[in-house]
Amino acid sequence: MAEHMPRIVCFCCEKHGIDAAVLAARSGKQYDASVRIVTVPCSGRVDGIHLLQALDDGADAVFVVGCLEKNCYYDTGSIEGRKRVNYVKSMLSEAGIEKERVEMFNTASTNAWAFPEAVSKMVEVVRRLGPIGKGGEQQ
Amino acid sequence: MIVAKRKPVNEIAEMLAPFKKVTVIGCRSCVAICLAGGEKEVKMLVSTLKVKNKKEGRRQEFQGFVVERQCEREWIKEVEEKVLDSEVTLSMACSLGAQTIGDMYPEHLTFPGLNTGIFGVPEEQGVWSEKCVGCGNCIIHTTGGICPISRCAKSMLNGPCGGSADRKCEVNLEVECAWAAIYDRLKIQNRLDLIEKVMPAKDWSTGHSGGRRVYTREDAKLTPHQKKGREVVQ
Amino acid sequence: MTAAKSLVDRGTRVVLVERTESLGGMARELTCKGLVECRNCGVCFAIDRASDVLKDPMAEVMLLSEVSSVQGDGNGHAVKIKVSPRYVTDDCIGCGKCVEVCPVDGKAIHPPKGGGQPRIHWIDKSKCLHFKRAKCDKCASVCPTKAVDYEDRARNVTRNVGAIIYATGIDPIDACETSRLGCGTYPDVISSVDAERILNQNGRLLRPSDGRAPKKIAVVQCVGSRSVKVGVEYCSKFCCKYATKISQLLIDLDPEVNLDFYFMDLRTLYEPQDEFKSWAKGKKTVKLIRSMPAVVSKGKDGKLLLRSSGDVDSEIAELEYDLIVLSVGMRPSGAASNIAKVLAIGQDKFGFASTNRDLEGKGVFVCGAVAGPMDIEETAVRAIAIAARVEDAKEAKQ
Amino acid sequence: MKAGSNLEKVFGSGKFAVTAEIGPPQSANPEPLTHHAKMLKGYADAFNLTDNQTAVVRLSSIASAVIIMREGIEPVIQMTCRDRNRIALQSDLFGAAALGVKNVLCLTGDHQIFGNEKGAKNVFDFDSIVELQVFDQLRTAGKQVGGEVVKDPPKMYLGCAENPFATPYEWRVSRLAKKVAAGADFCQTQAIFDMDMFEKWMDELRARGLDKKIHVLAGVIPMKSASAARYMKNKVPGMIVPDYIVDRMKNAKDAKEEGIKLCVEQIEHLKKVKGVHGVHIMAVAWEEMVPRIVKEAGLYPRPSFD
Amino acid sequence: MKAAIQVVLCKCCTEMPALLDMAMLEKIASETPMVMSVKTVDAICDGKNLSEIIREVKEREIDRAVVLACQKKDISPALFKAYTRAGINEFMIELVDIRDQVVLPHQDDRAQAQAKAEAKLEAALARVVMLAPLVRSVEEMKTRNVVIVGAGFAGMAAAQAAAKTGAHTILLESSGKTVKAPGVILTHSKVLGAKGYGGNFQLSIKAGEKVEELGAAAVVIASGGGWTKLKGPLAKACKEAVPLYELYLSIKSGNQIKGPVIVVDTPDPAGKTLRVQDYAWDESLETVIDLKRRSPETLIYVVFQEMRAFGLSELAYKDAAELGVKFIRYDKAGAPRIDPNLPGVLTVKDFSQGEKLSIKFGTLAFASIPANPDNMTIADALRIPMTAEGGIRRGSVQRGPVSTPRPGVYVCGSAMFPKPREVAQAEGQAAGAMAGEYVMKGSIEFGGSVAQVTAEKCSACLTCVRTCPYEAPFIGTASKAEIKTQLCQGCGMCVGICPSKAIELHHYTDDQIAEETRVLLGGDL
Repeated sequence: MAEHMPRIVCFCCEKHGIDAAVLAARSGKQYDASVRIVTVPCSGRVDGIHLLQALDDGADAVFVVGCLEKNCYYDTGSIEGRKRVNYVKSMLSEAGIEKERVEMFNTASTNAWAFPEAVSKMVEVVRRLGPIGKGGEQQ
Repeated sequence: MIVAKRKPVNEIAEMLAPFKKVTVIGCRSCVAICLAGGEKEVKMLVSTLKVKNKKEGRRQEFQGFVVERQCEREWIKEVEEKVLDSEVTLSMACSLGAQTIGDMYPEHLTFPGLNTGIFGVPEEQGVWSEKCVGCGNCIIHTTGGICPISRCAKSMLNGPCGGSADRKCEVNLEVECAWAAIYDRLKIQNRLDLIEKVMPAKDWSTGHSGGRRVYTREDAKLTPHQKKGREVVQ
Repeated sequence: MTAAKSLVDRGTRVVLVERTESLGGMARELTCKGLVECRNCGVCFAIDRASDVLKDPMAEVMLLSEVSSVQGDGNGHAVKIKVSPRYVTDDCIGCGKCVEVCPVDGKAIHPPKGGGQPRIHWIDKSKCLHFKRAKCDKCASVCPTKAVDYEDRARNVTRNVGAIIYATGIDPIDACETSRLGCGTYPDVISSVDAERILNQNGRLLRPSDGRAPKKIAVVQCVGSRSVKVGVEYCSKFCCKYATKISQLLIDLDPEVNLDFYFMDLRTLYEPQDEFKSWAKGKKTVKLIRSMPAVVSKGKDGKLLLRSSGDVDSEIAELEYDLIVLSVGMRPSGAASNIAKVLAIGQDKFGFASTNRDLEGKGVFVCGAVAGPMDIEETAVRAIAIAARVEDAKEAKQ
Repeated sequence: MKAGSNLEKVFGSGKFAVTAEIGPPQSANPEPLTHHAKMLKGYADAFNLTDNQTAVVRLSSIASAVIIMREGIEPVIQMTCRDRNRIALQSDLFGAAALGVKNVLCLTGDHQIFGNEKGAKNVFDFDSIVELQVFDQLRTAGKQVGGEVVKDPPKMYLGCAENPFATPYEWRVSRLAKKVAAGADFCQTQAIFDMDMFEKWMDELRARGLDKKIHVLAGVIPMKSASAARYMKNKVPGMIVPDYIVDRMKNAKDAKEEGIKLCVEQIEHLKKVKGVHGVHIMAVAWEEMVPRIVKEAGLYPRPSFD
Repeated sequence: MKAAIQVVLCKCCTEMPALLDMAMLEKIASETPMVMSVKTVDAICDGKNLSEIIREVKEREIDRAVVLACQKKDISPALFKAYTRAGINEFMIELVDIRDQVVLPHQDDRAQAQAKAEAKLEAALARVVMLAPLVRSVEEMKTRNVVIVGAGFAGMAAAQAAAKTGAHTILLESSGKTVKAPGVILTHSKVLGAKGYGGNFQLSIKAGEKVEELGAAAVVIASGGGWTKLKGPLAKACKEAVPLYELYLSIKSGNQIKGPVIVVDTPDPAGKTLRVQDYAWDESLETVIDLKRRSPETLIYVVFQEMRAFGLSELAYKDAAELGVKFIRYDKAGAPRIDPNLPGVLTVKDFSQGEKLSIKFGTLAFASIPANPDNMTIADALRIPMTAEGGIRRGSVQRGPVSTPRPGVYVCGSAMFPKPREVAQAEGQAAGAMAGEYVMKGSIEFGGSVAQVTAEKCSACLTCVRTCPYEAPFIGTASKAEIKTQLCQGCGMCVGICPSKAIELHHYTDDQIAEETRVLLGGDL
């Protein structure tokens, strides 16, 4: 079987999250093209439903990127974001699904390595775990 | 309000495993407010189950929605078709909701998605604590407005037991001893004389011990003459 | 920069003259100290301001530029500015391919320093072979966007301005100046600024000597600062703040790391002094040692020996480390420049610039750490304040 | 031999067993107990001591057991789940065994609403079937419900009660089956007046081969009067008294005599029913009649095994 | 669903065409239903390209657009202005940062980059169809008032700076001290409560005896530290002990100071009871030097855990030592104590020498600045967060170094954390200036991408009310949640947590996000 091409969704906050991603890009950092960014105003906007739906829609992993806690443009948004992610993690592990498939990352706009590192972490996870339910689809 | 908690996903998945078509119904009252069975939780659960099925190569069809109050027939009636259009209904309400659906559609399977817990008070966002067990015979006017039946692990009536150390309950050192709280309250109310009063045995017949309870308001009940259609038969 | 930003915000035209290739000053070199939680280092604030200013049409930014002369009368100054060529156009996407291929050792084409803005490379003519016989054009040939332009020329421009804000900032003290603690002698003794730079680039701090991850690190405070020898008797104010945060970052990045923090006084700036202490107490791998280390010597298998007198009873202890970070202080930069003289900006015995009422009346302001030790946040605060004063001065004239 | 009780031996010997009921007094006075014990000695293989029957406070069944054992007769103690949680039930079982009790009848217990302590908070930590399971685990594996293993487990002969006349009828045999599965050795039935219905039940029981697994003691009640008959017909839930019996009592010139006669006839009948291994005589507040009934039913003398 | 979409590809950054198959992207776009126009331009920020784009908009009655370019920050506002002028609502323009999200980070992987670019485009097309036009409203500020709470160094500086911007300043001082500052000055006054929002606050204040309403466009909190409130064991044991500030004043006014003098960092050295913010050493040193100069014979001890002599006050530290001021360092274990039985004697274990000292003293002063207890009421009134030490918490540094999380509310000086005088002053100026500018805008803009409640779904569970950092949601007259649009910042936290899914964030609705995600993952349009 050919090597699985990861499919990863990133819910990225419009403030430091995106800025960090852009800075990374403009500092010549390269990262895996499997990651697809969905922009949200704040990681606090992210709803567990989004993460789970993404997994259902075919993502192998989902991660959220927000401002550093205590430096969130919306003051407490990224703290909320992390709580949502953790709740989804707990639901997944209850259901016997690897909770590593969902992650929260924080970064500052000036942090050129944070976003690429987040991506490579997630890619590594998918490479390790493979797609959700191998062969599950073609039933 | 009634506070409930979602059953672990795997437990729910097990219940539903034999069925191909599942309806998940949430409730917009208590369980929504205690973040257990509102629309959000219904959607979260459905998505999680879908992902789980994907992982395990199982095929199941889900529909999820919420009703205003699952414990009342009228609200269920509105979604009757959707309910019956499935092999099993998972109720994301307190067990009252689950049982209402069950009573209405006896031949249809209705499973509980939540564990119904307590008559709770939202102490703060995300924290609910038990303050009543529904003994049907309230005495808090004598205990500074604090219920020892629900808050004391031994439901004691005459003050703290010997196990109470620095205001904590011996059963759970995180929890404040109900009687310590009662003492303080009576003190501010300067009604400390009450702590000397010997409380007689409590009549539990008004509680669950007295068997299943049904409260009625004769002036509110409809006479057979007033009832319509099926109500008459019930 | 912040001054400029808050000025343009009020619709004032601003000319920003920067000696180096990018905006951001000292902050470019500094890394964000947060991994999950913000540690209030303010670096992001500085860099964001930089990009704001760059994007603002009201602000004219001149990089690699220097003020060659200023003629001033009561109501304005004519400022002559020499803009040196960068030999790279705005098409640069900062991919860094050019740097890879540059044959010059120490490289002739450079990315902007640290987090500097804009993210455009520049060529150091003095080193570049293209301008020597070799006519090398490797960088030009690999550039995906054809952004290298050897024809770029120096320009001289003159701007008439109502006010001049002098904010030349600070330079870190070269830790090796004192040649104490093995700085310069051993590769694995680095200054806090180096540490910041490395962390900022790749989020990991490895041993310069062998590129391995250090397992035991010493962070030494007040190297340079608070010492008569270096002529820096004052406290550089922000080193403790940044060093403590760097230490926390290092532990966040690798909780296995053992970190010893040597200090005289814990001067975490405008933060509860106990915060760091209690954090350290909470971590088994972190030790706070109130002592000023004396000597660094070579230990076995590439380790370093740090000798210091233990904090309470002053008996001598010698401990092994993989990496030693010297937390260096700062010096005002360019306060002595002739521009400063022309503008009659005063300076104290340490070189901190200072103004006075009538100088400000003439529209000459001093801003930022060149006026005295301060961290990014305070700098920003003062900048906003200065900007407000500049406004008054402006209005006063009209 | 599970407990080596007299009752167990009788069953073992294949003889038709007889048990009778002794209601402990509503006081601290042991007199009535000794009195009845003396009176009934030798007329039944074992005597049931009720456990606060119909939730009326009475002298405790274990204490009563000890008292009648002094008179040299064998007790069957009843243990309801109404007043004791698993801690008390297990500890009392230890206690009873230690005092020499060998038979225990596991009951869920009448609700306190019928008794003289209506305000009581009931326990019902177990129901009778759970109780059987737990006690069986204790005697065989010495394992408490909480998992604790005890060194000297109580040796007990486990009985249960069953009412063939409670609804839903379809469930009654299944319930007995459950009790067998839970470890019951013998079963005392509710008082039987409707023989046909009882026999139907027995047929089903045999069909499932339960008669081989459990010793059924058919319950009988001698009636004093027609009103007693009517009362049992109408007031006692889950008891069926056919009209012809009520009439017979009504028309009898001497109701008491008629009651005894009726009871003896019933026993004679029950003896013939296949799978019934004995009778349980519930002469509530009429214990003095038991010897006569036993004699007239031709069940006297009782076998002895020493 | 009817829509007329325009797709614009910008190749101003030469690398995009260099890496991507622009033709393919155009093809995909043009084959998508409801796409009326596809344009590739050299630079969208370029005026003449703009006019082209707009022409098409007019010709084909375009009502929404997808723009593939770079980060919004980098795109000239001209583009959006032009679109708006052409009648396209700003929220109907879907911007895709192809440059930073696809081209730059995937330089070496042409195939993948192309695939990703196509997915991005399709997702944008899916999303743009679902977008709805949104309006921003403008509300005039009823006043030009900047209310400054506290007339300390920071407060007065703030008043000065704010006044210079043209704002009308109102200074509230809790004490009765005489204050020289522009604008209205109300002594013996404090904030009791506040309604409204940045731009139009309705403060209820207590001035002297009477309580009155006061309109404010912006508020600057300069409440300073709680100088006078000293708690803790040492303060208890020595009633005569004074805060450093008072010692400082009485020296300045030339009073005789009874020696020996001890300056201790805090009245609660073991750090048990009191949450002291921190220690004002700059002032302490200045004070003791001053005293020593005036009366060299007075013995002076400074007892401390950390000598936080920042910046140039390090020199003062040296000077003081040279002048003969005794510095004694302790740690929590050997913390200073005063035995109630022998008052006037302080015992402390010298950390560096390790010996136990008993020092007689005539005057005891504390260098600590406890948090100002008034902060509690102020923070309650304005609904802003506080630090664990009881100071006012600054918001994200992104919003400026003297801004609270709440727009229109600024904080400076020791209200946050003890600051030396001139730093406090600088902060005051900054806060004042920012408040002034804010007020002089004269109006606030709000609306657009904000949250909205679907009343039928709302369970009035209060979760949103408790979660929102801006107090935007409230339970309205219909006993259902409502959003105060003027307060809503559009973060969507309430949306993400609402258990009944009764709140939607305009422009980022669940459906929009879900659809975008689905298509990004290869789901078909």
